Amino acid sequence: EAVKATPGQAVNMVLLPKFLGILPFDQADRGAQEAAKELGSTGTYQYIGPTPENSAAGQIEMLTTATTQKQNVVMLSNNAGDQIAAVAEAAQAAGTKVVTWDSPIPSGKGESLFVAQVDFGSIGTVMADMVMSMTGGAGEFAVLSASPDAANQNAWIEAMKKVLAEDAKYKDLKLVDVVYGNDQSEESYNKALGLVDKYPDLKVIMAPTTVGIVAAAKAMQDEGLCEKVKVSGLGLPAEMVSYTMNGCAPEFALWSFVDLGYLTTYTSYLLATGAIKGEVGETFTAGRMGDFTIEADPGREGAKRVLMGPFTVYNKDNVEAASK
Amino acid sequence: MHPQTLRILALAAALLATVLFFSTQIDGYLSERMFTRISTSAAVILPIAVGQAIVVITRNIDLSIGSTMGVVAYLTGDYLSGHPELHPVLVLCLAMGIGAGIGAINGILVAWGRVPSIIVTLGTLALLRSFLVEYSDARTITTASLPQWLVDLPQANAFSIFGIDVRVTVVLALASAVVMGLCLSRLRAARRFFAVGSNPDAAVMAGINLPMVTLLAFVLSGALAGLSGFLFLAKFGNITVVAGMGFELKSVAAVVVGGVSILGGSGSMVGVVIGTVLVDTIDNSLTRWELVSEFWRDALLGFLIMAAVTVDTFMSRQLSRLSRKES
Amino acid sequence: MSLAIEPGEIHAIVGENGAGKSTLIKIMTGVHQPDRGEIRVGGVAVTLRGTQDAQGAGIAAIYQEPMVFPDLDVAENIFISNRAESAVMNWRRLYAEADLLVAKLGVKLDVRRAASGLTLAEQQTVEIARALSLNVKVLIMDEPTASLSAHEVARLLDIARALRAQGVSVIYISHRLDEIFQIADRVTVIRDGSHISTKPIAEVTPEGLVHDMVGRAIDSFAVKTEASPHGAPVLQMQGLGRAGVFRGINATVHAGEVLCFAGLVGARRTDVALALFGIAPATEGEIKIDGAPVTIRTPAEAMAHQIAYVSEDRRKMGLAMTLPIFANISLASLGKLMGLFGLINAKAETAMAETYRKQLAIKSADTRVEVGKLSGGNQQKVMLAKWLETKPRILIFDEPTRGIDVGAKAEVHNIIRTLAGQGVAVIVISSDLPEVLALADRVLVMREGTQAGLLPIEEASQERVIGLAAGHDMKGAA
Amino acid sequence: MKLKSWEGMLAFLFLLTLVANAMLAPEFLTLQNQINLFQLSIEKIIIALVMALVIINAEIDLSVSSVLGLAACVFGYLVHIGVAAPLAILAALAVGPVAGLINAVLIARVGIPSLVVTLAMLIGFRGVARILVKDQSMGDFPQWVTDLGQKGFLGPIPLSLWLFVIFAVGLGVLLHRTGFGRQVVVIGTNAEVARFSGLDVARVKTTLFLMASSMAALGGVLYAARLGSVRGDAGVGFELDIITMVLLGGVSIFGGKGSMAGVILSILIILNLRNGMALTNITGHIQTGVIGILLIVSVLGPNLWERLRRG
Ligand SMILES: Nc1ncnc2c1ncn2[C@@H]1O[C@H](COP(=O)(O)OP(=O)(O)OP(=O)(O)O)[C@@H](O)[C@H]1O
Ligand SMILES: Nc1ncnc2c1ncn2[C@@H]1O[C@H](COP(=O)(O)OP(=O)(O)OP(=O)(O)O)[C@@H](O)[C@H]1O
Ligand SMILES: [Mg+2]
Ligand SMILES: [Mg+2]
Repeated sequence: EAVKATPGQAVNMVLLPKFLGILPFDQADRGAQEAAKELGSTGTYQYIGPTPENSAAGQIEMLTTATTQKQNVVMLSNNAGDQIAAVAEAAQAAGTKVVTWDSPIPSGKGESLFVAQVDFGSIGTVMADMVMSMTGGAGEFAVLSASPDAANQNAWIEAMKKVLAEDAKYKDLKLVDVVYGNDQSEESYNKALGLVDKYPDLKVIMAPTTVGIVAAAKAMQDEGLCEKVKVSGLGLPAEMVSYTMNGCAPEFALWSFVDLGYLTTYTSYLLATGAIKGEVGETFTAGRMGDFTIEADPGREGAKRVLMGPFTVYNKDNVEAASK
Repeated sequence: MHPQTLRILALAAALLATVLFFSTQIDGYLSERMFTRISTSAAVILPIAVGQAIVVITRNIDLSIGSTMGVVAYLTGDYLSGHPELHPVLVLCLAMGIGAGIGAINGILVAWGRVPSIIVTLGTLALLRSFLVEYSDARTITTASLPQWLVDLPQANAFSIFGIDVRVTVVLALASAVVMGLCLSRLRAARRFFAVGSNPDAAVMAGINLPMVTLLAFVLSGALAGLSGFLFLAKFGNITVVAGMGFELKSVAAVVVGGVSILGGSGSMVGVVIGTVLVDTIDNSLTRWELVSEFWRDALLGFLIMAAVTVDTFMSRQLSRLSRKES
Repeated sequence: MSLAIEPGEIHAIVGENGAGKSTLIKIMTGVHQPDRGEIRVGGVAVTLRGTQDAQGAGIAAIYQEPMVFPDLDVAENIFISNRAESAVMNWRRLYAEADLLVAKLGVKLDVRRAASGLTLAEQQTVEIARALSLNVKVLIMDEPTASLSAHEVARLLDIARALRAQGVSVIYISHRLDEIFQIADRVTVIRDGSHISTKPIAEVTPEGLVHDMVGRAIDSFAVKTEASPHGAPVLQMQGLGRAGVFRGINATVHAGEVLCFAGLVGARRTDVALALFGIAPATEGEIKIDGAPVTIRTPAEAMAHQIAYVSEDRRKMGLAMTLPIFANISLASLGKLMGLFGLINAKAETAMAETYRKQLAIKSADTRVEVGKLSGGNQQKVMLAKWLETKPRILIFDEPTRGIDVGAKAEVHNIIRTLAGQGVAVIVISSDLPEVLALADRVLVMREGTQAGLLPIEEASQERVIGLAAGHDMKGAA
Repeated sequence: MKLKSWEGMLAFLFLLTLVANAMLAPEFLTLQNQINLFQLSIEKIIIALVMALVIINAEIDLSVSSVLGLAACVFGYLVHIGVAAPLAILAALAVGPVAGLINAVLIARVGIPSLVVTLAMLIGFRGVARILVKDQSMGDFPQWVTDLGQKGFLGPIPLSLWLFVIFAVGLGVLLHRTGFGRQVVVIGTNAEVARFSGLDVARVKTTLFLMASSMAALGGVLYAARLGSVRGDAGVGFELDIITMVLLGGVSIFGGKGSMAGVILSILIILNLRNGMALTNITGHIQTGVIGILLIVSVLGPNLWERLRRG
């Protein structure tokens, strides 16, 4: 039976994104605020984050501070990899729950739960499928990722490699390279062009990062290569609409960050109030989004997740509506 | 021969060697396409490298130049999304104007506040970025909100020779370098940059208005960062708060490889152009080199820059020794 | 302080080191602002907020410490502040005019070379040319001849006279009284920042002037001190040379002897000293110390042989201007002060500095004062103290009395003589011929990097030395 | 004299921060918070102490954060491939002298400006770290390593904080009381004067760059121990924070001037200010902005004051 939240309890919450200033995290903040209001939490809600150039160290610092402040729960989109594990463990020991969302702690250490936007394994499948449909089933493609340190991107790429190796229907797809644009337009743009030059037969650039996918699409458009090399990956409809309409990036996927923030806040509230223990098998209701069950995270041994899903694949039929 | 001329020759030789090396390593390296790639990529950096060079010549440094560029790209894009009908020339003026304004703040603090430039610009580097995060409210400027002429600008050809396309952005960037280069060698007022950087005390004694010259250098550097910001906006279309991050170090790298003395007083725009192109060529070529995996690129880039500077130091030292013997 | 300078007059200002001459000049040129009083040019009161104002009012100056732009070429250095020049550079004309000006000064100088690496004298030439290029009403020269040799001094004085003839007022500051008497129309004495006297030159005598300057009579003025008996040869140079710079220096300095290097500007005397001191080591010939050949490649090696070099350029090579006196004095002998873990014995250091402050009469409240705040002469003494503390056996003085007042000059001469008396082998490089003749036991004359002659003091006359230095001597002999 | 008033001003600023923090944030004065406050930036602050000497010597070392990253990655990599932790620590520490020597040779012997050399090496050393760890995260260090980095050592104070105290005192004495420190200052004031006084300029500079890199390597090991895991981006961007600390401490970027007391005060101010802002929930970019303003105003303020006083 699904646990329901008792509104009006005092839970002090911190939403800690990778860094401030870009759209997806702001959307998550919106969702989190919506949930916090619904829950009528009498505690505080903070949306704080580091600067982009100081992301990993800043997150570690902010998690430590939240522990000192005896916050009840910190909702973390982790950008520090396992480097944050020790601090997260210390937070748990001091009574501050750490719930990750968007990007987990790879080892699962110090993490109560991970609110997964989608199943990481299935992102691998979706990415492979999108390549499949764009190449027509055979050909070379490359990945343009964020940074080599981005845990969620790395997990997705791994998942995709696994799917490619295991499922015979992808046998004619060839992943030729993985490069990193460090989530900077300029670097991503140049890397995308570099891929095209290095692999003349390249058919798809798969960019599982919102910055990378736009930069790659722009690069292909600028070089008039949209017919030859398609771009795909994970992107925001608002930023991708023109490239989808003109065929440079006919297909890409994403989930709702608003919902992710909303669900994360519900989960965190329930966990902090003790309504759920964070054990595998527990089921709870997250407001408008319905019921969710805590399960073992298949990608990370010993870690637990709440799976939001599904995500939307955008193409020229639905992208315009979504970009409004 | 003049030591500066020798410097340029050494640099040009290094660039030639780099290009020759990569042409043996990468198929189709010496092609029109590669020219377009590298020229358009270097074009975004060139104006800020030129601006940085002017500041460095006056024995200062502008570390806020990347943030300035980001702020300009963002604000210009933001304004354009509300006023798409603005004339292109005015857009360019707007971008350079915002940059110049930021440069003026730096310049005033350095010139009249007597705060060392590294401190001022280290401070404004952070401040401008903070401002942008605060101002942008996490909105992204997208190509969709920009006027079409701007989105098309990066592909616009200025002219073609021997099948090589020279893009408008490249011409704009080069024009900034050429104009500044001519000013620096021909205009009496611009010669003061060198005087001030060479010996600030003597400059004061010689009746040069030191604060004014310093201010001018920063305003120019800001305006040129504005030009870079404009090119950045045109080229990438999507501007977030991280736009231009890390460009301060890129510009310093281009300037020092280009033979501008980091201690002030000497340097040439020809050198800066070659330096910028050299660094960018190495960077762009490494991404295309089969033998090098993604994870080796940074190490190679760093050591190649170092090698270029070391060779340049040895060569220009050797050459100037030779020429001294001749005379 | 009141001072009226007539048009077309050469007005000398004299005073002890630290009397405030340079400070006065800096006020006149707008570098410093006066606390009270006013400046009038041609009867009109002017406020000089900066050097531009001063230039606008027709005042230009040649400063005591030459101010050149090392990265700019000589021609540009000369015309840098010239408002009459066009906005767009005409390099060809610039070089031509610069060539003309330099030629007028009688110096051989490539105006297209960068100013870095110019000798002090050459830098001074640039300064003078710069001032001449301006159309000035008042030209101030703050010790312009301090690093010039007789030949250039004569030129400079001619130029000053020419300017006077054109109605320009020249303010001329110098510690070389002979020049003052040659050229000045009137002379003003200042002491401790106050005006003491202004008299027509005809009404003053050297002794009277000195009395006014120091407030008492000086007896040791320009008197040749007694030669000390020479000991064993300490330093021998045999065919010493450095490729492309100088060659063929053959001389021996004995314990207790003073060997003076004379020559024109750029004769490469300093380079010989730099070779001996290991800064720019010799590439030819041999250096022997106490008869044994040695190689000297670094200053540390030179110092290990107890060689000391008191450099001619205080600002660049001599003193750390922003550091206190004591730190400068102890600089070359830090090893002596260091104890366990390299800790400096602060008490011993202060005591060491105090000793010299008293012994050399360095004018300052204590030894914690920044050296840069001292007047030129006192800075010179600090530099001297630094090297005396290394207890050298071979002491090289490069222009030791450059910019030093008569009183201090006598003191320095005394010190040099005393050191020689204690058995130190002394080399003095000086462009001040009377000084050379007063100090030397033997005079080595250099010309264009070669040894033009080595004269015992008995044979060294003013004419002979100048002749050798300029190359007339050979003509005379031929 | 100017220096004295500078330190006075910093001390005042420090007290002000303390009082404000204590009043605004109830958690501020807890022992754990005080330890965290140092612990979170420990690598930066020990490097800042050496950087002060480098800058007083009129040089700069931009490569420290990359050396830190490289040492951390060497340690992580070696443990990862099964090398015993003590050996791995030694190897990581050895990164310091090796990197320092490369910098030093190019700067002190070849004569390339340190800004140029260390800028290139900032990219280069980071690149080598990347070659080692690629896109991986390397952790699972032995318990004693992470304990050393995270737990108290002699009481509740962690090892790294003891090290900071020892280095602060040691480097303070080195700079202000020893012959080496004097040489550093003189060379920073005027290297030519130092050379003409028989000082071995190249050797002093070499020593300093070796010290800076060695400290950075030590910082790398501490970083790994503190976080229990390393990645290729360990310590990215630390150099700007480190330089900010040094400059706010009153060290002249032109060399020759500065005191260890000033640098320590400046470190205390920045750490406390950041901590106070974090405890009062001020977000990252505002924190950065405030430090930026502080940096400028701390130099501008006294200058304007001086100007006003003189009329
Ligand atoms: N920046 C300064 N701050 C404080 N005192 C100074 C400063 N500069 C010079 N002084 C002092 O002012 C006095 C006058 O110095 P000034 O340089 O004018 O002397 P001078 O007459 O030119 O001596 P010299 O013949 O040695 O050049 C000296 O006592 C000197 O110590
Ligand atoms: N920092 C330095 N390091 C090495 N050499 C130097 C340095 N500074 C100057 N020199 C050398 O010292 C020389 C200056 O003295 P030089 O021997 O040419 O003339 P001089 O006879 O001493 O003339 P005067 O002393 O009258 O100016 C320069 O030519 C230069 O080569
Ligand atoms: Mg004077
Ligand atoms: Mg000389």
